[in-house]
Amino acid sequence: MQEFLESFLPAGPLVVLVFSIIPLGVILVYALFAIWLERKVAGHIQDRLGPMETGGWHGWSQTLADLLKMIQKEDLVPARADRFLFKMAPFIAFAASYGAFVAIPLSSGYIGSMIDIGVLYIVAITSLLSVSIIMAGWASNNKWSLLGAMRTAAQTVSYEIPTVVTILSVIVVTGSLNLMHISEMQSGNSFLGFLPNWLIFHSPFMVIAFVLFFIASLAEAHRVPFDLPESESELVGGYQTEYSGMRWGLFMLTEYADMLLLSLVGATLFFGGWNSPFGSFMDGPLWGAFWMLSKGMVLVFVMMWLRWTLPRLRVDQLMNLCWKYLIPATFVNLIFIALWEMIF
Amino acid sequence: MGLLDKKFHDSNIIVVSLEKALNWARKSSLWYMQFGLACCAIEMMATAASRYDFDRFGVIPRSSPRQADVMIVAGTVTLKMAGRIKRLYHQMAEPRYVISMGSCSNCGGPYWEHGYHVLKGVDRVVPVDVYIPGCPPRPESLLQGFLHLRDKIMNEKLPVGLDASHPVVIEDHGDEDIRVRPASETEEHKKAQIAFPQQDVTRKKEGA
Amino acid sequence: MKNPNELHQNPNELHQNPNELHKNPNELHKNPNELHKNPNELHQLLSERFGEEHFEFHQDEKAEPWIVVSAGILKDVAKYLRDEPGLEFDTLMCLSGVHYHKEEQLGVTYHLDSTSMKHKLILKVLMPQEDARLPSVEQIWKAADWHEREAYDMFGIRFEGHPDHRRILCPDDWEGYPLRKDYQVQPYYQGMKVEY
Amino acid sequence: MKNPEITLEPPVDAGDGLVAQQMVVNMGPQHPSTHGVLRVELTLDGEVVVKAVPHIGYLHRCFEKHCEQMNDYTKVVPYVDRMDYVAAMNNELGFAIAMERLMGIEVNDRVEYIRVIMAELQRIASHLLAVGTFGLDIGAFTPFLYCFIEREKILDIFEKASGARLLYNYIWIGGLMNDVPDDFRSDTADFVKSFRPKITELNDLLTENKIFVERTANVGVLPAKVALNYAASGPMLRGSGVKWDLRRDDPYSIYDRFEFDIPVGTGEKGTLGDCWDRYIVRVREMEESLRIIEQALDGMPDEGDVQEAIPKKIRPPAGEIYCRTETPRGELGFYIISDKSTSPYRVKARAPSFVNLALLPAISIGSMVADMVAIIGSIDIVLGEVDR
Repeated sequence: MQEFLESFLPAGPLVVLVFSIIPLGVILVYALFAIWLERKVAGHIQDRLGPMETGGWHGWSQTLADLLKMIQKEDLVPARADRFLFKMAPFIAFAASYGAFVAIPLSSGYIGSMIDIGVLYIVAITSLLSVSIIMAGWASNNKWSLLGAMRTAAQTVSYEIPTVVTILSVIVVTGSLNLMHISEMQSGNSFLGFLPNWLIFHSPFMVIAFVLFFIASLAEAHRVPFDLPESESELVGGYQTEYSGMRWGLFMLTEYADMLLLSLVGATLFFGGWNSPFGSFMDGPLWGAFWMLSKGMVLVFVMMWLRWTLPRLRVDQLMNLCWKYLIPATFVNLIFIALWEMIF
Repeated sequence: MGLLDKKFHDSNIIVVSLEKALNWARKSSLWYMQFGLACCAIEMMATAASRYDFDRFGVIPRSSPRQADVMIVAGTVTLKMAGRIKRLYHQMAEPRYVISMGSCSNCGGPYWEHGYHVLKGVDRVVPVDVYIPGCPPRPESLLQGFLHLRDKIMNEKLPVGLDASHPVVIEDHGDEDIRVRPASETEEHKKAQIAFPQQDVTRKKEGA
Repeated sequence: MKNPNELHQNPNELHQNPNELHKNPNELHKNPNELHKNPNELHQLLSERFGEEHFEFHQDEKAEPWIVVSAGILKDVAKYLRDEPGLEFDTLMCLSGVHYHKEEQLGVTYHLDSTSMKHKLILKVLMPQEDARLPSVEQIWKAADWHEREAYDMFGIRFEGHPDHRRILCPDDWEGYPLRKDYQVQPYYQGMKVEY
Repeated sequence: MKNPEITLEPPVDAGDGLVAQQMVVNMGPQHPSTHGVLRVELTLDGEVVVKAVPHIGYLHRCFEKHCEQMNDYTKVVPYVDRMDYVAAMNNELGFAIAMERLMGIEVNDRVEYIRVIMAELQRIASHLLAVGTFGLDIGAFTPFLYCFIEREKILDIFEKASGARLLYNYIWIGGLMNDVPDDFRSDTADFVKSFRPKITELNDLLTENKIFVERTANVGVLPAKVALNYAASGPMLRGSGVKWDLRRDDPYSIYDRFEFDIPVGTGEKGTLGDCWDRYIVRVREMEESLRIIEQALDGMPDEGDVQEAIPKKIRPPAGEIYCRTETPRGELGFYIISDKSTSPYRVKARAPSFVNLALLPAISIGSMVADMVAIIGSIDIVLGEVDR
């Protein structure tokens, strides 16, 4: 991909710029689409229509209007807020999830950076998100924000463990931390012939691993039933309470980017990444991007579906679930996967 | 007032197009503050619910005033509540709009005469853009009120000048000395304003 | 406005003893039929116990009969009515202040009910308008807590011994007692015009 | 003496002698889950509620003053509507019955049957709203809208009869505003038929949902004797296992002609008297209301002038009455003092929400902020009635 860009772009720095901006474009377009989709999904689940008027066909430009409106909103900073932290927090939050996209192989021809410790890097950089949320909650000087931020800190730190352990159980199979390598490993068909050679079909324990991973990633992305940081009916808006205009929009963007990020990681680890489900049919760099994003969107859709169906857990139940059930389960599963690897 | 409002001193084709685009965005994404006071709040909920579906117009509830664009004053405003409403209004970010829903918040409604604890019209504490009559107004009326507000927003102008949301007072001092002053600077206006000591947000100088 | 912390009691004190107020729940479901008492019998029981001079029995054609109790012994009467086996008035349905303008009196009406015995009783306490005070029954029926605050808010009746005696519906800095017949509404509240 | 059944003590400090700084938070009057303009002043230790003080009066609309100032009793009825705006029909019924008892008016059977059907439909509508918003407080958005869809169907029936969607002024002293339309019977029967499966759907979606049960069971436990001492009523009292329903225990109108059960909480998911019990009482009451409506539809006479008993001038004899009826929220009592004039001397409304809300401090101590929301939702307050 980089060579391809270099062939027609004159300057080296420009190539790097364009190269690194591609995920941003993907995220922005995806966010516009995903927020619209979320409202449509919500609408149809709830026996109504969702956005219909804005822009004509099924309110397709609804999110565009929202974005344009948020840009022109007044930028409020509460009088007693810590101005610097308050203004910085949304950018750090977005930077955290944008930075993680660098290690995601969007297609066989594109990965931001071929780092060998890709998975580790993603896990590390997304932890920055909790820092920014605590910044936002603290700087707002609002008690509801602070409560939301404290909940987030506890939640993110706790759920990182099951996430990492499930990822580790994939690493046990692949032996590589590089997501590109992991994707390449899953090309072709498996020994059964008709199933693709994806890791989820590798062993029954991988299915369990995926379920655990998905639950943990729901919590990492702060989605229902784990949306305690911004639980509307309890904490008004959680850490986002005091944010208005585009700064709030950035938080929103981060939330959706996080959903996509975790879904893409899930797709790469368990569903073959950019590999086509039909073996070599519809294969190639462009098709790869299509498959990758489609797989991600399916998982994102499931997240939305859950959001409009389930109630929300309480903060102590959330912790119980994590420490008493998820973490032991992931460890046991890890052992079984390791045994499976040894035996077969 | 939004980021760009009143930043231009004359109008040209770019400003007009920008104005149109911005107004379109504003009117298409009116997020209302989830803030029910009384009976009308139930009708407001019904409007947001499946049969009437506010979301068709891009209208969704936000529970924090910071992210809301329009405050629906849905119900009777009591004197105990009036200060809070004013405060909530100040917490909203510009551009912000107020819809007074129902007779109670328009003028006191059935409580106008003997309601010793009822504020006779929310326009005594916050400026109101659209009044919706009814006790309580039907969801259709609320939707109609929103459509009126959309029309009103489409008429907003970016450049400095006369415009309905910023009324002016024309003072004739004789000898062709006619001065135009914003209504907000008149003594009557200042007297009518209620002093609230808490200043909640720091605004940019040009802003408020 | 006062500091909200000062306005309130320690939660421990507020909820001292709801337990001792009640009887064993098993007793609640006795056969109530033969135990049911009418207000006349109740009046006699009370007179025997506390002395006849404290009670005044009223029987109208239209209304249900009521007993006027002197304020001084109200609390003892209430405790007796609640705890005495066979009476067991376990709930206070309603507590209302009334302003008898002509008589220049303020009154409080207690509507008592017994869910186990299925009988009701109406008690009234009358006080002079200028110095309206009577003992609180909040410690006996917790339900009286907010009702008494409301009666204070609306009529200016003082309930002595109420743990949280302040206005409930009107703001703390409201002037006057709205439901008194001679109430004059204040022209302005915090700069807002009250009249239309 | 301490109460062994509810925790009235502040929770023990976390850790060994580690005293956390308590935080005072204001919940409301503008808060998505306070069901209006309730303000609760919470003292928190971390997320645990040490103390909760409700502040009310933000919707004090001077109902009692208005009653005294109106020059006609009939003019009071619209204000009664606006007291509990979610269950206006029940409120009208309560006031009408109180006045009829005071004046000794007998209404004919058709009026009684229509009133009962209206009141029970309204009970379903009100419980739907209560259950829906309770779900919303817990975080389930979709059941809330499903409840609204069903509620709209009831409102359609009301609208056909009275012309209004929310505040009807339909049940008058001595009769009804007008007769029901011709298709009232079939509309109501259709609704009853279509609504039964929806309750099952609601149960699948919410009642048996693991997360919902986790959030509501063992939360806000209200023991029966505390409930009685606080004079709690309605689902609040029945949720604690006390079989007390004024339709049965102090019958008014024609409720003694119908066969229906009084659902009470049994603590099947947790402790007796928790939020889930109060919730399930409402759900089961909807089914019982359907039974009453079915019986009433069968028994409703086709003939009868609904306005025949309405007096020309309402001038009750001097006297006073306390009359209580069962609204969806509990015991609604009207204490009316008449001085033989055309307007009441004093009306005190004993609003069920007002009394039930007084329990909030007692049952919320030791719970978490998230439970606070559940508890407020399970009390099912309507602020118009709390503040009047």
